[in-house]
Amino acid sequence: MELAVEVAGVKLANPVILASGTAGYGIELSSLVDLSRVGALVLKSVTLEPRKGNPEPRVWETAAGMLNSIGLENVGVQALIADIIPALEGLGTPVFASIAGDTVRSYARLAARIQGAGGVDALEVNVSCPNVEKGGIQFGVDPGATSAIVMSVKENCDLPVFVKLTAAVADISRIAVAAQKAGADGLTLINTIPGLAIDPATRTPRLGGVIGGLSGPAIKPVALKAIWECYEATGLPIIGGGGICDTGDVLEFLIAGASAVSVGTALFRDPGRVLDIIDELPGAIERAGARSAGELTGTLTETSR
Amino acid sequence: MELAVEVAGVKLANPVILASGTAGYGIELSSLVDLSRVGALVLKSVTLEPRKGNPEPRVWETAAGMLNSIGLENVGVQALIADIIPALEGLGTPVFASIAGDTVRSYARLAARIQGAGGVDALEVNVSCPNVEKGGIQFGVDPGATSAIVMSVKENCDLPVFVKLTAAVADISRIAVAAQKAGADGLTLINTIPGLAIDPATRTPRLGGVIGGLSGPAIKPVALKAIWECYEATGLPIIGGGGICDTGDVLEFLIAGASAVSVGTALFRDPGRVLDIIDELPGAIERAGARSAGELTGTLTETSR
Amino acid sequence: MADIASPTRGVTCAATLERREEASPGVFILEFRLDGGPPVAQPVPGQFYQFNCGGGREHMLPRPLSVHGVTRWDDEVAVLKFLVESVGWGTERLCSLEDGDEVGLLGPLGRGFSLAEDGKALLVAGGMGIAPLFFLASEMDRGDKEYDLLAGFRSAGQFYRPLSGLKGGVDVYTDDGSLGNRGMVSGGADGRLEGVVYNAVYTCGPQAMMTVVAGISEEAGVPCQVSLASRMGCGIGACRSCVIEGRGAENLCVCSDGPVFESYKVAWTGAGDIE
Amino acid sequence: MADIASPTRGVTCAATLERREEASPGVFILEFRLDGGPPVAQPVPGQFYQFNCGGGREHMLPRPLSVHGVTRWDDEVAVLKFLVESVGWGTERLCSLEDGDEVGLLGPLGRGFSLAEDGKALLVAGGMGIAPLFFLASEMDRGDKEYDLLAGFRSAGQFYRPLSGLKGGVDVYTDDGSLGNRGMVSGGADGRLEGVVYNAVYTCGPQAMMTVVAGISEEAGVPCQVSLASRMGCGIGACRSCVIEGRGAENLCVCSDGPVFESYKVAWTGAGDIE
Ligand SMILES: Cc1cc2nc3c(=O)[nH]c(=O)nc-3n(C[C@H](O)[C@H](O)[C@H](O)COP(=O)(O)OP(=O)(O)OC[C@H]3O[C@@H](n4cnc5c(N)ncnc54)[C@H](O)[C@@H]3O)c2cc1C
Ligand SMILES: Cc1cc2nc3c(=O)[nH]c(=O)nc-3n(C[C@H](O)[C@H](O)[C@H](O)COP(=O)(O)OP(=O)(O)OC[C@H]3O[C@@H](n4cnc5c(N)ncnc54)[C@H](O)[C@@H]3O)c2cc1C
Ligand SMILES: Cc1cc2nc3c(=O)[nH]c(=O)nc-3n(C[C@H](O)[C@H](O)[C@H](O)COP(=O)(O)O)c2cc1C
Ligand SMILES: Cc1cc2nc3c(=O)[nH]c(=O)nc-3n(C[C@H](O)[C@H](O)[C@H](O)COP(=O)(O)O)c2cc1C
Ligand code: FES
Ligand code: FES
Repeated sequence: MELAVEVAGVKLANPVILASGTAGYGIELSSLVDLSRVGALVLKSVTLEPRKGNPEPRVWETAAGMLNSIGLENVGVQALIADIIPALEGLGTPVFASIAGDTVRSYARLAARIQGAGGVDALEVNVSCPNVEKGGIQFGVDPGATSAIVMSVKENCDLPVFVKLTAAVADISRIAVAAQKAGADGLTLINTIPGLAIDPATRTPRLGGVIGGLSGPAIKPVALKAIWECYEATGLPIIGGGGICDTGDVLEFLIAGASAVSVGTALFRDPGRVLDIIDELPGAIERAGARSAGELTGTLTETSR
Repeated sequence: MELAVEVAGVKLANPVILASGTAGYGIELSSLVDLSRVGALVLKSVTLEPRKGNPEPRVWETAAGMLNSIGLENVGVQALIADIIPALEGLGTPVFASIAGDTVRSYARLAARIQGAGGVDALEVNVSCPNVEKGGIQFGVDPGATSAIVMSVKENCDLPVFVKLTAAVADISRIAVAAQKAGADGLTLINTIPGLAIDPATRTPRLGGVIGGLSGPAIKPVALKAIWECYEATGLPIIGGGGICDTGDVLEFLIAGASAVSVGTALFRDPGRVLDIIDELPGAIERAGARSAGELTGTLTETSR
Repeated sequence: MADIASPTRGVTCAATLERREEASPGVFILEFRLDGGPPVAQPVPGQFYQFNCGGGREHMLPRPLSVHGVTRWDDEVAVLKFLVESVGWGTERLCSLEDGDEVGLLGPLGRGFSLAEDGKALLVAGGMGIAPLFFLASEMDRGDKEYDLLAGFRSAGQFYRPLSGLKGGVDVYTDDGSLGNRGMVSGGADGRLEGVVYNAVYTCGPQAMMTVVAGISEEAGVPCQVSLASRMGCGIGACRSCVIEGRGAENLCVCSDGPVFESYKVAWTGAGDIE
Repeated sequence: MADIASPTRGVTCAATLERREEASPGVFILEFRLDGGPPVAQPVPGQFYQFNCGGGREHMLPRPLSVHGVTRWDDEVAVLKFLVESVGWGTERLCSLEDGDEVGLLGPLGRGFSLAEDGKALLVAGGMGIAPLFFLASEMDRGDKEYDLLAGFRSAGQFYRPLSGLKGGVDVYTDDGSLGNRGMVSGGADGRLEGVVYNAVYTCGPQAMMTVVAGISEEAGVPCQVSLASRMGCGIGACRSCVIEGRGAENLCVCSDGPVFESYKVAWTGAGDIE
């Protein structure tokens, strides 16, 4: 059974990737999960300067999901380049850096810095973080802003560029097409969906940042729709995720149009689950009547039953 | 404990309403649930002509939610006026009619027909159904279209008009403000969120209509955020819902800005649950330190803990 | 639809598992006692209940199951029997309940089979279609009605043993011939309807099978009632989740117009199946 | 942070409930045997485990619980003790497990208390803060270390009986005076630090209490270690869910920099509490 896939020129031993922000900088997980076995590792999004993030509490469990309002706490691109990327050398697994800025120019500078430092295989451009006051999702809901960011990133680096979009828009395929026209090599779908939870006893939000991003199985149907529509609209390679917990989920994402999938929230319950998924994937692909992971991508037929 | 609330001039004995489309035309539920005890009943959305709806399967369970693709099957406004509304007379519970059209003009005509027939207490204008090819959510993501529909409805009827919006937009408060400027008396939030589920074995959608609308606890955080934002932006009375299963949920919706709440998907597991919620509400409101349901509306304080 | 048993109004109640027996691998007979005693309506064959199988907020939809028998129904106690195949989360959970465990029920729902006054009936069951048809046969036994029952199974391992206790003639079909006749149970029906004179056919099973049985019954001029399935939401006719297409291209609501329909009302392309 | 026990790397494993005992109303001692025997690292006081309490996909976040004791840890068998108050879905589920039931565990996680070489220590526990501090006291008993333990409870009903078996001096405080001293346990700590000479304070409990204890310890010039809590995601330092503010306005990661911190590192306005 062939698990290897290639997404925008990046070769992965299998299509199962660790999602940005849920696997830290890789180092934290490395004693728990054999990172050389995962398809790829997407690092926590970094900004030009280190960020402290939002007030706590930063997470809240919701039905079949969770809200987070980390607020892009990160070590900053300098520490990423100086400390993290070198530490990940020799991992044997492709590493994606993820960047987030509050201006078009900051994305360009982040891309240039990472490109210059080397050591990563691809770049994820996060234009969809719901937990920051400036930038983030404000860019990702706007085709013009998305386009400008992607262009400036592409001008400043030769790495394959994946644009991470939000599904909290009326028509995600419009944004995806804008990203494609601006030169995106691939898409990562979907980021968390903005949401709110309230403590009735105190009449205050459950999160220090008030609004948080919803992730987990709750959002899976929204993610699948986004992936299907963007695949149909652009044909770009897609890293798909949102609530993936088992191989059945992985198959759904591949069929909807993803070339690889990302696991995030499910890591919290059991970081080792991601390796189980990889182990069980060949059998699941076979039962779905395919001979490789790649063969499933985008094979949804629009008639039911 | 005062449970009675008034929303846009409609007096409800309690704030718990049955959501459109999940309680049919009331008649179906009436032997199971004492409808005279619910705050109000919102009827299934009707169109000018009867509609057959979408191909089956029409529902699929998802994690903490469900997708539906009923496709607005309904008896049409004529049968509503001739058969349904008279049968509901003497119910003792306010009845909201819900209308859905594929042109601005069709909404206007629906409003005029229902206004003329009498027997309902308010009108819900559904501009957010994700399961029809024309109209529906296409209107609800567009402030201009929403505005035009609301104006034409208001011109054609004197009933209190609630506009039912979708949260599947980048900024729902923009649409809410457009509805308000056009004369909406209240808002109903939120309709289902478009989503997709796939059967990996057949590589086909789980629903005959391919895309369906996600409802249930999975969407609760998204609904709460929408309500809070629309309440802050418009101050309009809001009927809030999305995943409500218990009194804790009801309180969260009231605090976020709802004056009344709607229960939909939870009816399927146990239609009687809605009466339990009503029975348990006084105790819950008291524990939250309030003396009436209305007192809680819009009391979210933006500091956590 | 006057000749199909008219729908009774279901009620919500809790029920406690009294007995669980594995009928064949992965198929269980479950007997539930309705807490609070018998409600007004006693279920008739073809009617079903919606099961709230638990699972917190992860599982919002109830699971529909046909009544398989009434073990007891008197002034104090109501015990109902269901035959459940474990095929997914909900049925698996039901099939692994232990005595004393509780579930939530809504029922009886829908329209059941309506029995002809006299004459001999042919019952054709495929797979789990045996659940309502065994109930029907038992009721016919009680009323001393004449019938033959054709029952199809994948193979001998799936055979439903209590069939041997029925008074009517029972003929078994297996896909692999490991028990009874080899082949499709619908083929058996074909032969029967050519020869023997039946005045009614009652069938339940996979859609392909029911389509064939409905066809040959109509050809033979014998009225045929079919028990359909489809994915359900409310179970009471409110949400329009469960509709299938009628022959006049109208919508038939499986949960409240059915699940039992006269075969000629159904457009056999879109109809649901139970297996 | 060299003087705080350095973090050991946790592992994921299944564990089986061996014993459950109600310590006080709604508070249970739960003993779990780690399936597959003891992993490399034996937990030290102050470390915690992340519990996957089940619940299908409805509950995606694990629940953090401090180790309350090591019942057995040898070449074959590892049995750990937790003291759990039932306050919500997850803890309720844990507290109603039956012997033989399984849960998923990840741990031991975080940095525990680090013991001074010699001298006498003051342990100050409020409410469920007794969970890690009782473990610490037991370990000090094993190592023949000197300590006094002040334990605060809402009232006599909440008293944790095993305290009576400790070798150190135990002083009890209740809010209503129904057992031991009336008043806040932090008040007791105040008096103690004025008089007796301790060379370390270890505390765990509600944030308000720890804030006071940290303050008076610092005033008295006695090093104080606090065990904090906050809402967690990963439990291993990857997701930055659990951070609280350090005194230099930097972020402290409760799960991997802590949960035990030297009190002077913490900005006492934003710190989490365990109760
Ligand atoms: C009127 C009626 C009577 C039935 N009687 C029986 C019976 O007596 N014995 C028996 O074993 N089975 C019966 N079924 C089928 C049974 O309802 C399904 O096998 C069951 O719902 C599957 O649920 P699950 O959680 O195990 O599977 P899952 O696949 O986890 O279910 C997922 C979703 O699909 C729906 N679903 C899946 N399959 C079916 C189906 N075939 N029909 C309706 N809904 C489905 C469920 O309601 C649920 O929403 C009947 C179905 C209907 C409609
Ligand atoms: C390091 C650490 C050690 C702990 N040790 C103990 C212990 O030994 N005994 C004990 O009884 N409790 C302890 N707690 C608190 C315990 O984790 C919470 O009571 C528990 O998570 C509540 O979960 P629930 O499902 O019962 O409640 P719910 O309110 O249903 O939980 C909802 C969500 O909030 C989170 N949450 C709620 N309260 C807390 C809290 N106080 N701290 C962290 N997360 C919380 C849960 O993780 C979950 O995501 C500890 C907490 C931490 C961080
Ligand atoms: C705690 C947390 C932190 C996250 N941080 C980031 C981030 O820094 N950058 C990013 O692009 N996505 C971030 N995400 C989003 C995830 O990468 C992922 O897109 C989302 O959670 C949906 O997938 P899941 O349901 O598998 O978690 C974060 C998610 C969580 C839960
Ligand atoms: C089966 C089904 C049918 C629905 N039909 C309608 C409808 O006709 N008109 C409408 O405005 N909303 C309709 N809705 C949306 C509900 O009224 C409600 O807004 C939504 O389901 C969220 O609430 P819930 O999570 O409590 O179900 C329907 C929902 C479901 C599940
Ligand atoms: S299941 Fe709701 S109408 Fe049949
Ligand atoms: S809980 Fe994830 S960093 Fe602490």
